[in-house]
Amino acid sequence: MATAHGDTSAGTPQAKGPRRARGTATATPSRTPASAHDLDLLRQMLLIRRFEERCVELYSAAAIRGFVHLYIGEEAVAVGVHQALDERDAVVSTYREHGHALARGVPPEAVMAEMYGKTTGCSHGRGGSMHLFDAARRFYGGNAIVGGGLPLAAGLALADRMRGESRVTCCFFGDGAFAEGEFHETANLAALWGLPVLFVCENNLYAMGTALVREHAQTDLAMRAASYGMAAWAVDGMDVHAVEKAARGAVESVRAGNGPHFLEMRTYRFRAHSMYDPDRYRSKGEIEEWKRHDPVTGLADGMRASGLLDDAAMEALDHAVMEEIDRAVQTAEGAPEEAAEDLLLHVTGRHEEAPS
Amino acid sequence: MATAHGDTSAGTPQAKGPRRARGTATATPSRTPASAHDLDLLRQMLLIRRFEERCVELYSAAAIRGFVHLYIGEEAVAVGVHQALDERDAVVSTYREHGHALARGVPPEAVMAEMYGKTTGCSHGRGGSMHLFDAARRFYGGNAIVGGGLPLAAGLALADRMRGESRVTCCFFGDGAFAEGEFHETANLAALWGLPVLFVCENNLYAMGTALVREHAQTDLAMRAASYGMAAWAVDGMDVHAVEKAARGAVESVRAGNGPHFLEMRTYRFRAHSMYDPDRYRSKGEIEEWKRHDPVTGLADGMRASGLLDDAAMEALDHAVMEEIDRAVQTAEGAPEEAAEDLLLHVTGRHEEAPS
Amino acid sequence: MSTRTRPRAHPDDATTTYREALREGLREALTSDDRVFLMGEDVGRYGGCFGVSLGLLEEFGPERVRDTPLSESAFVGAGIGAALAGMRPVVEIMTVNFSLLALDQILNNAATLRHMSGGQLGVPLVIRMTTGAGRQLAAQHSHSLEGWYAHIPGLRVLAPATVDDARHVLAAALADPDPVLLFEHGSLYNAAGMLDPAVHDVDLDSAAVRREGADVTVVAYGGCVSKALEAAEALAEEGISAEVIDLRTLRPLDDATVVGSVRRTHRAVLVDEGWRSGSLSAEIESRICEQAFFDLDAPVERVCSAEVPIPYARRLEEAALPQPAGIVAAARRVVS
Amino acid sequence: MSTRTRPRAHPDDATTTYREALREGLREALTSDDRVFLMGEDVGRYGGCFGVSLGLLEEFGPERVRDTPLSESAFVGAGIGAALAGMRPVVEIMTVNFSLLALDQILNNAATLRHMSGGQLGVPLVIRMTTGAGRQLAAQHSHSLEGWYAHIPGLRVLAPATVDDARHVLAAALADPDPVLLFEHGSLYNAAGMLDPAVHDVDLDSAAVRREGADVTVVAYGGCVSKALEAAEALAEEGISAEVIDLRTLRPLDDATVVGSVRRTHRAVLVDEGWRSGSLSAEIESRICEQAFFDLDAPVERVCSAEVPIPYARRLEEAALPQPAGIVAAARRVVS
Ligand SMILES: Cc1ncc(C[n+]2csc(CCOP(=O)(O)OP(=O)(O)O)c2C)c(N)n1
Ligand SMILES: Cc1ncc(C[n+]2csc(CCOP(=O)(O)OP(=O)(O)O)c2C)c(N)n1
Ligand SMILES: [Mg+2]
Ligand SMILES: [Mg+2]
Repeated sequence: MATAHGDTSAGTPQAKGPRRARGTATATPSRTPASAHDLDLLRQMLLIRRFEERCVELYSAAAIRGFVHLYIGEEAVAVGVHQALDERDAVVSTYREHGHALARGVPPEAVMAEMYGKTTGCSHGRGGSMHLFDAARRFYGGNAIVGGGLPLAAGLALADRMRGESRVTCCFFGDGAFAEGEFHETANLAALWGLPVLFVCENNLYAMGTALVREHAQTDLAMRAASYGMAAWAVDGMDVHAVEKAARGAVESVRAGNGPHFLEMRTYRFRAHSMYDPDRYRSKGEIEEWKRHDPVTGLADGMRASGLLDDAAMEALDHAVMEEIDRAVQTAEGAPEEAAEDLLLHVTGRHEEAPS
Repeated sequence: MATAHGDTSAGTPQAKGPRRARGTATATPSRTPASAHDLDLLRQMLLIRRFEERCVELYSAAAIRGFVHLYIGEEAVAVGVHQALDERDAVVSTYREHGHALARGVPPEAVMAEMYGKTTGCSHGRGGSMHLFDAARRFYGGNAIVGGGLPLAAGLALADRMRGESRVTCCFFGDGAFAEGEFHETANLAALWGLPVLFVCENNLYAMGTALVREHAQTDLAMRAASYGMAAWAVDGMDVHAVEKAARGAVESVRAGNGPHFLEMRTYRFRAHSMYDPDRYRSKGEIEEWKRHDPVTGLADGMRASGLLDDAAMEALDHAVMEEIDRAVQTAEGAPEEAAEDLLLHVTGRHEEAPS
Repeated sequence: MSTRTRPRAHPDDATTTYREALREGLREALTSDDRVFLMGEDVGRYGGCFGVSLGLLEEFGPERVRDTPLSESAFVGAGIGAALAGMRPVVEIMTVNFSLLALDQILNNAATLRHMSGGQLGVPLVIRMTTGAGRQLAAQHSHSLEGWYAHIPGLRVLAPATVDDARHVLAAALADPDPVLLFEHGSLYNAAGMLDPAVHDVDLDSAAVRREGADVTVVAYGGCVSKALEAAEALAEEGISAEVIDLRTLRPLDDATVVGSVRRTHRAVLVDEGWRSGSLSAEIESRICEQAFFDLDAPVERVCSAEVPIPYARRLEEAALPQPAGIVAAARRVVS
Repeated sequence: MSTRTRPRAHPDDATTTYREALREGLREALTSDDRVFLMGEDVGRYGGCFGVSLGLLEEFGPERVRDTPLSESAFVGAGIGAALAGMRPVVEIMTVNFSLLALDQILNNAATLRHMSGGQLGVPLVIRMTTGAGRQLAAQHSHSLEGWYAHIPGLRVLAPATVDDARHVLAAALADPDPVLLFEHGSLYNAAGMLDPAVHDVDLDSAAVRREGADVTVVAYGGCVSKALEAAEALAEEGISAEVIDLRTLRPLDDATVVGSVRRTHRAVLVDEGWRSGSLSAEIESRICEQAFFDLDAPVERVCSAEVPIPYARRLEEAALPQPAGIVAAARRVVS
């Protein structure tokens, strides 16, 4: 699968279990998800899916602007990983972050209003799609510089280590970010100092239009992360149960003081890199093939098969989710814009005024 | 040895042969050095040693200035590696570069005059100790930003690859540089594109005052380099024959089109990091222990044992080397300084004048 | 995005976009000099993050149109190395925002190797990047750092603002034996104009007077030139005759043209998308005040970006950036 | 190097060096606030590349005095993250020359997170670095890039030039809820002076008048302040009374003090070790010309570094940098 995942000409996804690569972590506990839990996972993934679909419409209508990067296809990663995190933990994200924010519990209203550039947005309209923040939920954004969030995560974790807090900082980043020097510096620092960081590499096989094999001389990212002396696995990122299980194991071990862990989430984005991208660099066939492993329908089908879900329940769920998103759009549309006179707010904290 | 080399508290050097780490290169040919060759190796190492010792005196006398980093203890690396390189190849170096420059054949006069800041210096006095250049010998300097030379090496090699030249670019850098993101970006690029680069990591166990174990979570640098998918060995950098052998094998393979190779030269600097460094961070005992593996005396002792060298020959060699250095100092002292009016030369090539 | 699907300017099409003009320049360079190659993130299969190099991979192949990994420091440095070895690399950094990751290579190697080596080495490298704000891309994607680069001895810094300049600037840049930085303002890619068939090259040494005038000199560059022209139009209706100068070359600065104009108009307004404090406009103002001190009838006015990370919300972003109305107001102040 | 072997100022010793003053500031901060820690390359076992933190590892232990790997981007970014989490990190970047490798973190995270998050986050981080030339360290180790950092909204940029400022600046910087950059000029570490027992803090908002005068205002900062004072001394002998202002805070600029002085003297000479084009001095000149236009009797003069990578050879380096003689000559020109 490493090869299939790496070789885009033969980009056929296959189911795969978590693979332990040169890691040293303790075994991850296997849990049988209860039906309520599965329903919740499904609801969360569906919320992200529908939210992103609505973004497509709103972007086309020019209601939201800037660069918008959708998470469709990768929902299992954000939702699965967040099962293992709790309130005290911190999350550092990327520009492809709607899913991370929603899974973290940032209200859809706040995310949507942010993209509308409204004061009720989770960054007061100053950040937009790429810069969602929620300090109360320890959601540290939103970084549009590829790799730029990684050192922050090490620092958040360092603070926890120095204060003896048993908190975990989870940092999401892409396969492209893995090529930036900043990843390597941060991986070394975190491993050297034993910092409580969970590195979640969302390997969706592409960095914009550049396929993994043209980005990396050696495409087995988990193996390479392990060369820093940290525990590292590859995980089927299209299977929310596999993600949850791997994340629980890793988070438990990080929290227990075993230093940073690295999870390579093998996933795929179904949509273009951003709303701006004409998506010419990969074949329709490859995308269709991956869609057969859609994490949302995958979970739903599994639940149906075990009798945990039927058409009516699915419809009700979808309906509820759509209503939530409708409400988010409505409140965002109705919310006030920040006044131009307030432009210089939040530049410094000392005087809350512009420097001379 | 990996551990002994990595663990500075037990920094006891041991003889060790080249170790193949996850590499794919063809076997290196074993050559029995002729006595003339050994004498030449000894002469070159001695030249560097005496040159550096003279630098200590000249620095104390304030005849040479700036930051000066000595190569004493590491002579076998520069001299051994250069046996495998020829005229067409290129060399990219660091600030600890006197040894590289001399081994490359840059005349001692030109190096010395450079440190005197004279027009006859190999950089016309504009570079100083950290910025030796010799375009004719394809010696591309001299870089005082740790890791800063690595991407240049990839670019020089890229040019060769695009033009179908079977030339090798050899890049020296330290164990500290291996921690900088720039190394990782360059290693990936070179491996991905199969560039003819020979990475020579001079692992002298310290980056300034920071010991290897406090610099790297995983101290087996050759193994880590191999994780980029390039051939990588560790070599006893105190043994000029081992260095030469490893370098010949690697250069041959690079030249044959097998992509970049990485050699971790396990060595030690006998002097402080720079003339400015009070050298408080390591024990005298550790230094003394390593001095028992002095590459110069090591080779000389071996030659004596095989009857290739006696006291008279050694004295004659030393005398010749000292004379060469005396001449270099004399000509440097007598050489002219660049006029202050010429300050703005060499800023741009288009007009050879200052921008407005 | 219709322009992105049209890989070359149609000969029967009267106008050319800035994007197409840049592409034609690249195509010409790749065709006429086999030392030239293009390298950067997504310049190949994707066609360039803003579509400038669309079709060039197919035309020139992957050796000469090279997609690089995300590693700004390594591939810019590799461009420097290849230039040292006699190639003529054109390196694209997607945007100026990411160029910071390569700034050490640009400052400490590209700009410095000639001098440090006592004139032995040269780095004939061209680096292209998109710059500027105005598209609601928020704080990390809206920088305008041309002024920083214009501070560095050893570099030439160009900011083509017209279709003609975009078309011909690359050939001029490649003829330079030293590193040249090309700043392409993101708002210009879709700007269309007629290519002047009489223009075959760009004079790298001179600023261009884009509109003549007698009452006030308005100096701008890159994405602000059109704003300055728009303001001049409005001022003309009020009877104020503004001369608009497009700096075009940010280093070395053609202060002779600027100062010469101010000597005639006695007044100057400087437009700069950089944050006001420490912007390039401060250097221009200083040169005017040093060289035309006794000719000035009023303090120079600067219209710059507000000193705030550029916010996402449209209204805030607009308020943060120089706008024609602000230029008009400043011009009114200096002539009053 | 005798100062390097003396870990603390002796109470019976009349003078303190700049290095010792900085160290005392660090010791005080580490003692009084357990959120404070020091991190950077070789700050611990080596004692700091210029000996500033010598002895602090032994005193405060490796958790609070942290040697980092060579990885400027990672450890500066880690400082930002720790500050976000409520710590008060003091990050040392050995020299400004290496800070370019962390510039993305400083600009796009440290300076920007407060604004991008709509005021939710703050980054109370202090970054110290050595700056400047004058010790024959050649092109890559002689930068003076304070002006670049002073361009960035969201940062405070300080350049202590005296032993008193060095002693007290850190406490003031740590009290700031935003990132503060401290530039320590390499030529100052061995400078010795009496600590003024009456001084207990540094006023971050004000420039300091280091010498009063009536004929010309000389503005300098960091390593150039002593050169300006030396020039003022020489000018006094010629009967020219120079007022010397030490900017001290480079962002935000205290232009009120500068402009107020120029309104009295009607003349200004600006000293800046940055390359002339685009240096901080251009911003200061612009503000003077904008705010005191009708008070100026002569064009402002700038004494800056020549536009050349700083060469190694002593004579060339001296010619490249601002020197007292050049300041004197400029002052003579403006008063003539
Ligand atoms: C330093 C930097 N370089 C380039 C870009 C432009 N860019 C934005 S996203 C992206 C691809 C990143 O790929 P990956 O890390 O795999 O994340 P994905 O988008 O696939 O989730 C690029 C090149 C950037 N934002 N930052
Ligand atoms: C980017 C950068 N950071 C820091 C420094 C300061 N510095 C100079 S040499 C050095 C240690 C480098 O160690 P290593 O790479 O092992 O080489 P060695 O000196 O041991 O040969 C440091 C930290 C620098 N020159 N460049
Ligand atoms: Mg990706
Ligand atoms: Mg070392």
